[in-house]
Amino acid sequence: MQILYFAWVRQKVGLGQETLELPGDVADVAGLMRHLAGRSPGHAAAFAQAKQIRAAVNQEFCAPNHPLRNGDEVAFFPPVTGG
Amino acid sequence: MQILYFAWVRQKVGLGQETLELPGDVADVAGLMRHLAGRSPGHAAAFAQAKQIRAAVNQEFCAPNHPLRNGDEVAFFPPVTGG
Amino acid sequence: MARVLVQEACFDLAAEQARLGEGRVDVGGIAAFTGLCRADDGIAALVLEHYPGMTERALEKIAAEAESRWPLTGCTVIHRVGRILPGEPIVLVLAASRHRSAALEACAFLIDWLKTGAPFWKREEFADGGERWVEARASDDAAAARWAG
Amino acid sequence: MARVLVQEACFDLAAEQARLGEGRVDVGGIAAFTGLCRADDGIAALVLEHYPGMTERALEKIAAEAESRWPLTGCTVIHRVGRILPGEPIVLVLAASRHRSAALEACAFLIDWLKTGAPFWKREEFADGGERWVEARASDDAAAARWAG
Repeated sequence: MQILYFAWVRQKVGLGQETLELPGDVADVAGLMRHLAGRSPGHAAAFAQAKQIRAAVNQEFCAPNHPLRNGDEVAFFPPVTGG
Repeated sequence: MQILYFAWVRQKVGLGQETLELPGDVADVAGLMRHLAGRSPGHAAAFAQAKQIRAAVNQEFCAPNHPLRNGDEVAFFPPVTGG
Repeated sequence: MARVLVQEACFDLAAEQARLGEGRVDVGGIAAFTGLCRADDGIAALVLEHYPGMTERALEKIAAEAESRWPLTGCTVIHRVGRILPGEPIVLVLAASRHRSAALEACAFLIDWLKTGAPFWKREEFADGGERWVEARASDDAAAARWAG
Repeated sequence: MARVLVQEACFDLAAEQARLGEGRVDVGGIAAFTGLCRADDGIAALVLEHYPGMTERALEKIAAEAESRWPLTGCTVIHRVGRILPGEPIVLVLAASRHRSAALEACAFLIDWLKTGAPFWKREEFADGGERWVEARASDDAAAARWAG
């Protein structure tokens, strides 16, 4: 699956995007966040502020309990501030 | 005093403006309308629809019971339709 | 101090908007409303009559009221008079502020209020030579009344 | 069908407004909102990041929602990305309709909604070299919530 990061999440992780296989024990967005937090100190720093992170699955805003499949495009970012 | 007419009031009266002395028995805007109605058939036709006519005294919208003085500028017109 | 104009000529939206932002960096939003002449029921033209002197005073009062209600960095009201063809603009209202809500609300207030509070009258001319004075609408009174008090 | 653009370049308000009226005589009003970059707290520039693909989809969805709520003859949303200097425009929203209230309300809806419903993020750059991500504001959520349901 494709993982995308934006704004300060991108800066802390140190990557704009990465590709990985959905781990067998990850069922939803919240589970993926816990999994990603273990990948590097940068990931850990970003996902330490999990409550301030929003997610989109396949380009739609999603709640933490949104289920995931391996082909999904998942993005993590702070609350939006456009306009 | 200066009397001004606008829109269909002007068309019915047949004049854009006229000057007259405030009659002694006219105390307010409603009284002036009754007085003006007697000046010509055109005036009569215009002021026959008195309820559809609005007034301004010295360029401020006024109610029919607004008192008048001889130096006033008084205008009669239909409800406004700008914008 | 608001910019208020009553004129026969058309106006330039971009130039008017630029005036409100020119040389300043404290404007966060500019709301604009342009009223246009529609060709309803075979209208060939609108003829706008007004009360010279009182019109400008009424528009200045309306603009001053908007400036007292919202923290505007500027506002502009331009109303055309004379003969206006379908598709042409009739009126332009602009309100600028640090914050979008003030700009948007002041713009809506200005156009609602000037529909019922400024001495303009519209006459419709039809292709067949007929004409009709536009009648005031209760919906315009209701829109203006929203802002009362 | 709404016109939705995400671009680095500046936009042309007059040209965009003209598109909405061009060749038609059934448009009674066009409401426009332009959001501008302020120089608050010594901001030297704003840098706008977005989520390519999702952004356009989100804006198209917001515009379609406006078109389903109000009888619009057209609407336009243009949002800039990249580096924007104080005084420059960031976003333009236009809504056109037969009636002014629909145009004004749809315009306010579009700007309120895109502030909370489209994936853009603003970073402030300061004259001293510092930078800060703009935080989402509760007032923006409240403004968007007005239109819910």
